[in-house]
Amino acid sequence: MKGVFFVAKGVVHEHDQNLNVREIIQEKKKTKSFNNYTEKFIPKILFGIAAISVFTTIGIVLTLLTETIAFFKDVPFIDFFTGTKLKPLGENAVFGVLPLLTGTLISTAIAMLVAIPVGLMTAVFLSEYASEKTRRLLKPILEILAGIPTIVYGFFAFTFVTPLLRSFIPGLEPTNILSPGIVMGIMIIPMVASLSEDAMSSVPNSMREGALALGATKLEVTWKVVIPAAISGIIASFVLGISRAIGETMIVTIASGSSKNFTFDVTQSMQTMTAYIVEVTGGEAAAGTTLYYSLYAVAMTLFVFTLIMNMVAQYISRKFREEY
Amino acid sequence: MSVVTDKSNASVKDTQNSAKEDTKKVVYETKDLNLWYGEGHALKNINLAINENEVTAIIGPSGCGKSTYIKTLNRMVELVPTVKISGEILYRGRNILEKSYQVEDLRTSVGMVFQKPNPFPKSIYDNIAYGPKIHGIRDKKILDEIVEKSLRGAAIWDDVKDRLNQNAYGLSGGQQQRVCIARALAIEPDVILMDEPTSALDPISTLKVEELVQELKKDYSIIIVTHNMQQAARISDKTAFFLNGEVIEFAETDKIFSNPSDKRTEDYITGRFG
Amino acid sequence: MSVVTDKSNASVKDTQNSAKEDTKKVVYETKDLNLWYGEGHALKNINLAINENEVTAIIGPSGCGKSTYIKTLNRMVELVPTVKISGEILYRGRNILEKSYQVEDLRTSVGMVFQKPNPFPKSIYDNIAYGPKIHGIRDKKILDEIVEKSLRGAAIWDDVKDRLNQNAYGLSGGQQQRVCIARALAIEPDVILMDEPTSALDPISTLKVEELVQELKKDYSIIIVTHNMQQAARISDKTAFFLNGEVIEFAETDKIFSNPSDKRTEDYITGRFG
Amino acid sequence: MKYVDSTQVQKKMGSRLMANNLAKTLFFLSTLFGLLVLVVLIYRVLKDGLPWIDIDFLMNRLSTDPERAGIWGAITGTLWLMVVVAPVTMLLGIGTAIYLEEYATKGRISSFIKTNISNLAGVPSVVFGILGLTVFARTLDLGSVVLAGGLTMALLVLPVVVVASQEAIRAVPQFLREASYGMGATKWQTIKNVVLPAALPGILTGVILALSRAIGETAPLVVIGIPALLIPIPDGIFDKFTILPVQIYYWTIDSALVAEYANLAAATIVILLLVLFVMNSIAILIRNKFQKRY
Amino acid sequence: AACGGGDNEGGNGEELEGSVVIDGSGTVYPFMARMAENYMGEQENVSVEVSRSGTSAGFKKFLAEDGTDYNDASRQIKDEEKAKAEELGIEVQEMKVALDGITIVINKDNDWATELTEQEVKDIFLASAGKKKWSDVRADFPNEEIKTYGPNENHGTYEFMFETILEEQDLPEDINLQQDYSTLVDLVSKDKNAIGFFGYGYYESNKDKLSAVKVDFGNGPVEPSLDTIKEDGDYAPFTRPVFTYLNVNNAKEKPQVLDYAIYTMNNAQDVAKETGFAPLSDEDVQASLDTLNGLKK
Ligand SMILES: Nc1ncnc2c1ncn2[C@@H]1O[C@H](COP(=O)(O)OP(=O)(O)OP(=O)(O)O)[C@@H](O)[C@H]1O
Ligand SMILES: Nc1ncnc2c1ncn2[C@@H]1O[C@H](COP(=O)(O)OP(=O)(O)OP(=O)(O)O)[C@@H](O)[C@H]1O
Ligand SMILES: [Mg+2]
Ligand SMILES: [Mg+2]
Ligand SMILES: O=P([O-])([O-])[O-]
Repeated sequence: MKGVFFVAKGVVHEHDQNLNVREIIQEKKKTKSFNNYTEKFIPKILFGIAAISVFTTIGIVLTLLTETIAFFKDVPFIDFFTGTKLKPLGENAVFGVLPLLTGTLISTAIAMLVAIPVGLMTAVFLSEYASEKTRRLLKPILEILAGIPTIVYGFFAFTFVTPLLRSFIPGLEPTNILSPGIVMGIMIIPMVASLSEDAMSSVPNSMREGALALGATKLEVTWKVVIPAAISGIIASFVLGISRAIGETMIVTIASGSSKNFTFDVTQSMQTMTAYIVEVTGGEAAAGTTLYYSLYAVAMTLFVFTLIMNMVAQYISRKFREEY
Repeated sequence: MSVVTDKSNASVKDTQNSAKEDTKKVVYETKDLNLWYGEGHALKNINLAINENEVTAIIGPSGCGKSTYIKTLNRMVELVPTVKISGEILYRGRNILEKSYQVEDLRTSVGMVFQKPNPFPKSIYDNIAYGPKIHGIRDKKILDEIVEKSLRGAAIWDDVKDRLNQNAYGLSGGQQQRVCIARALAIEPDVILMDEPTSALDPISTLKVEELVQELKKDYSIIIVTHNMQQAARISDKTAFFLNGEVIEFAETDKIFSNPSDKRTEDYITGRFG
Repeated sequence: MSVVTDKSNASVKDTQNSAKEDTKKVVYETKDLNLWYGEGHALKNINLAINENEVTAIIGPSGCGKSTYIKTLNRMVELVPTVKISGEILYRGRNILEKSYQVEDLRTSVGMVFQKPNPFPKSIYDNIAYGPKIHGIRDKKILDEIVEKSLRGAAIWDDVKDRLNQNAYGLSGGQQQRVCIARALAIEPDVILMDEPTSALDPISTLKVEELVQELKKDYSIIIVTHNMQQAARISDKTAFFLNGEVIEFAETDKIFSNPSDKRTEDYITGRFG
Repeated sequence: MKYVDSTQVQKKMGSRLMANNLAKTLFFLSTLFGLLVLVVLIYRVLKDGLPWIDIDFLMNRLSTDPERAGIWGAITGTLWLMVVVAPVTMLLGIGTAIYLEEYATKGRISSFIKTNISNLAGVPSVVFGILGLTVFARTLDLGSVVLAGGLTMALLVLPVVVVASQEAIRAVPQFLREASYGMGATKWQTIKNVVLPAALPGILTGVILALSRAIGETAPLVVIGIPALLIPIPDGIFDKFTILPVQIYYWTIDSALVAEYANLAAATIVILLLVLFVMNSIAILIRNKFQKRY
Repeated sequence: AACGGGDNEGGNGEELEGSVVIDGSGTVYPFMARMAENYMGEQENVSVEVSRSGTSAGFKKFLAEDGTDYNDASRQIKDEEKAKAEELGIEVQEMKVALDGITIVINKDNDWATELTEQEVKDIFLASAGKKKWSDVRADFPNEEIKTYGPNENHGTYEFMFETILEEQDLPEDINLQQDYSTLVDLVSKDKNAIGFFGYGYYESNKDKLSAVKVDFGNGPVEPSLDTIKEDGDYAPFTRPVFTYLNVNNAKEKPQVLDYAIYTMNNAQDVAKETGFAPLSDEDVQASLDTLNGLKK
């Protein structure tokens, strides 16, 4: 061993005289023009890649827009948005989007009726009441809930929640908007809870202390100080939740049937915009028909709705960040 | 170490005796108070008696436990989950460290003003009305009166009377701090705790708050933590000098600053450390 | 202010003249260098000439522009987007501030060691081989030799020879810093810039690095920023004193520490400020 | 002159404290509600599905006969889908993140791209399905094959990878970059040799999370048009395919016809949740293992 | 998708590869799905995919460039569909595969409408008859709203109802039309006042959830069953043949497509019985087989 080591050392020593790294590098430098090319082109390539996300948006807007325009050549704009009757198939097809809009809005409303109170209360518990240990235990569990695929929630709504609800709401149709609405709400709870909790946790402790020092109870601190201070973050979480509910597809597709009822009775089957898209693409979607174009008109409506919601949420939370 | 402890205890006893000679009533009496943050022993054998209608200053170098002590007096220190406390703190004769003592009651009688002004992100009016409201006062007229009285009491009424409905964060730091003091006054506390109330303020605002403290002592008992020895000398009646979680000396402010009995107090006051 | 500038310029000229009397060659010549971070004027009219195979120390109070200056010498300062520079820095006679000057070439000749040891989160071997590799040396044998030679050069070979494949973050701070020096040596630079290389190290590691610097000066020109005046006195041949972005005095280290020509230098050295 | 009557305050205190305790209980129960749903959901799924899971269920092809039906086709379909999604989304996601963090000057273009990405993250998945149907399946005439589905899915999960990679790259300390530049390295050499390796754990975590999102998505693929019965096992990216969630979908709606299909759906859910659980655990492991290295 | 090589021999027993794409009738779907599954048991390398967007929707996909190979249908091809095929140059071969009876289904708890006359059935599904409540149909029926269900306009079954049974008169406004038969089965099985219609197969495999109405065509109530839904059976008025349509161009190009057709006809009778259809007569099968064999080179 020792011998080998010495030999190695000897070699290094020998090379010490003739190993001139500086020279080698100078030598290599002459052939390095390739490097210059990479330096120049890599940023351009990366810019191109980054632009793909923009092209995706443009792609979405363009596909939706061209076919939507075609649709409005067949069906007047006003009729579409004020029509209470949707009968897309058959000889006398009628395209009124209101049944889908009410379906979407009602399911969203039900979902938010579940998600907002439960999500907010969960957020309050985690941010204001729970000990660090409890919080660290409960948060990951909520995250699991957020990671469950929507199809699983759909299955749950259809095979468990609907039968359960029917056992004490006699008038409830086998497919109805209530059950998927509730399940959608459950799905959104983690989102509302975690975003609201972030907002509340970022309220400085000094404000809590200020209130506690006046003899306020935790509830009073939460209700009158923390929530008002975090309100924009909390509202942003609600808006994102709404956007999520509007865009949710599989739960309503499975559990709310495909009746295009124009009604406000939550025990009835209703169709949402998303479920309509699934139904139409799953059935006939031969290009060129009004039915085919209606797909895009509905998708466009959906896209605009969620886009507005997302922009609103971004705007609110950006304002929120400037507050303190 | 133990020698040091003995010494300081001795001096504390001295001062307690002298305090008893006063005709004034004691509001807070701290007996053998020890406090740990987890393993860290932050307060060691504190014994102090604090009088009514006086300004008591607490001084000492950074980390000596001043904030911890003052936060123990309204049990705010319990917000830190790892805190352990032993000993007694008698407030108006009752041990506030007993489980059965409602912190909310305690804090209703003992107001607190913090180092950094911490108004709520609400209107000035709502800031002041917050305390009375949570304690059940709903009558708009009474609230109006309380707000005015408290703001006057905190010498800020003239600055803000025309913009009571504006957000308190629009005020300057000094004004914010006086709003916070007004907020504490609004529930008419018995004692006011102040943790370096002027350290975030400019000299002029500081002066105003100091004047205010002098004024307030007529109606309230005030315990004030300060880094600024001149301030302690200017405004307080008694001064406690803390070091490493212990009370080294507690006496009339005059005495502390002119003729401290402990060498360490002297060193600190003359700026030899801290 | 303008008076002050005149003075310092005068003294700089003095020292430059004396530097020219040396037989040593100048590696870096800074002429009327000015640098702004956005609106902040961080370097003002710097004129300095730095010799080959010497250790030049740069001292001065915090924020005076030491780091800024040394980072300008290898144009690292340009990583801050708001930087604006005027003047000239001649390295081996060529102005490195010209657009046409390839920063990569410059930095290949001018190594740098930073305040906080900053090895890559890779094996020790890969840390040292990084430089040669990016400059196109792929031959494993040559790399092996370079690694050994550089680690020996940085007086760390014996500490790490048995664990070349372990992550460099497993080493102590002092060892990490010497690995960083070895990393700089691996591409056989001409000049080595060191920005407070020992300020994050314990006294023993500091001593080792100081010895190393003395050793390295045989083969390299070294410019070292230090907060520690004793260190500057111990290891440097020349010393430049910076204040508020200006060079107040630049001379033989002995002279600076025994007989400074500027009052402010004297004040600083004797600890009257800074 | 006292406004605050301390006996009044005392009286009120009891009810205020009670309200606080009630609220606390309510908030706690709310938190438990989510937990409860999770337990019920998993219990139901296990109860219905577990007895049906055996090696045959995993390895058999699809069949109309519930006794013979298996999910091998859906499993391989899912794997093939990942073969497309993983590289595409990594290339696009990491590339975009590098551009935004390392090259883009903080100006209009980069903030436009950023806004665009966060909006893209909020576009309903079914709309991506329409994009995939129109562009990949029809205009590029790929049909409803793995490639079309994969590209659609890759765009859908792109924001997840971009945001995670951006965070990971931002977390690489500046001093490592400086060290590299100090050696005469070029920008790209620095990114390639120092920044990316250091950011890799964070990026990988993001990629795994994105893939697990893709594995669970149903709507876009239903829209692209996966047939209700597709028995052959796909063996390339130009084959038609089905994936686990789509299989769950068809079995769930067909459970009205054949009750056992509900069990098959539940069994498939168990497998899907298991896969997701494993993937998320790996992501958490990576995150924990490589946290705070410098 | 891949297509067969130069070997155009086709026929049973030979190793084939490639794909066969089938869409169309949801009624025929169970039959075709079973058939495809069996076929793939024998031809491991052929991929047969079966979808069920409905007869009419299926025809749209069938009659397109690069359209599907087969379209299942629960009604005959229409004239306009034939014209479209001609326009595209697609040669279409009709293959009758089985017989089906439109089955009128009601909820298990419905104990009043178990037997109805043909006219009563029609009235229930005719908008013009105005039968809103069960008591409108017969006075002794409950005074409750009738809930009508059926497949939507994508489906041949809907068109058979509309064109043949109701003679092109409108169905009720509020009829609940669904895309998926599974949804229909589910809805009717959970709604006491429901009455719906679809192919016999869906009734047969859900006998435990639904009841079938015995229809009186004039000679007493007839229960739909494999015996009665023959072309000359007692249930004949509601009986219809079901088909699959073959794209002959594709069959000529891809041996597996033609092979599948022959396989289908060879096994039609067995699979029909298994999946709730009345089998064809031997002559019908033979006629189809002859035609198909003629397509072979
Ligand atoms: N939340 C906490 N957890 C653990 N230790 C703490 C905590 N707060 C304070 N300490 C420790 O307790 C000791 C006393 O702290 P305290 O804040 O009371 O000092 P102080 O005298 O107010 O100092 P300063 O003048 O800096 O405000 C210090 O050693 C501090 O580190
Ligand atoms: N990235 C930057 N952006 C803006 N201003 C900067 C930046 N870096 C340094 N400065 C400013 O430039 C001046 C010189 O800073 P520099 O870091 O060179 O000082 P220094 O002498 O190295 O101090 P120290 O001894 O604390 O390291 C300081 O006023 C500093 O605030
Ligand atoms: Mg303090
Ligand atoms: Mg510096
Ligand atoms: O699905 P159909 O058979 O009714 O077309």
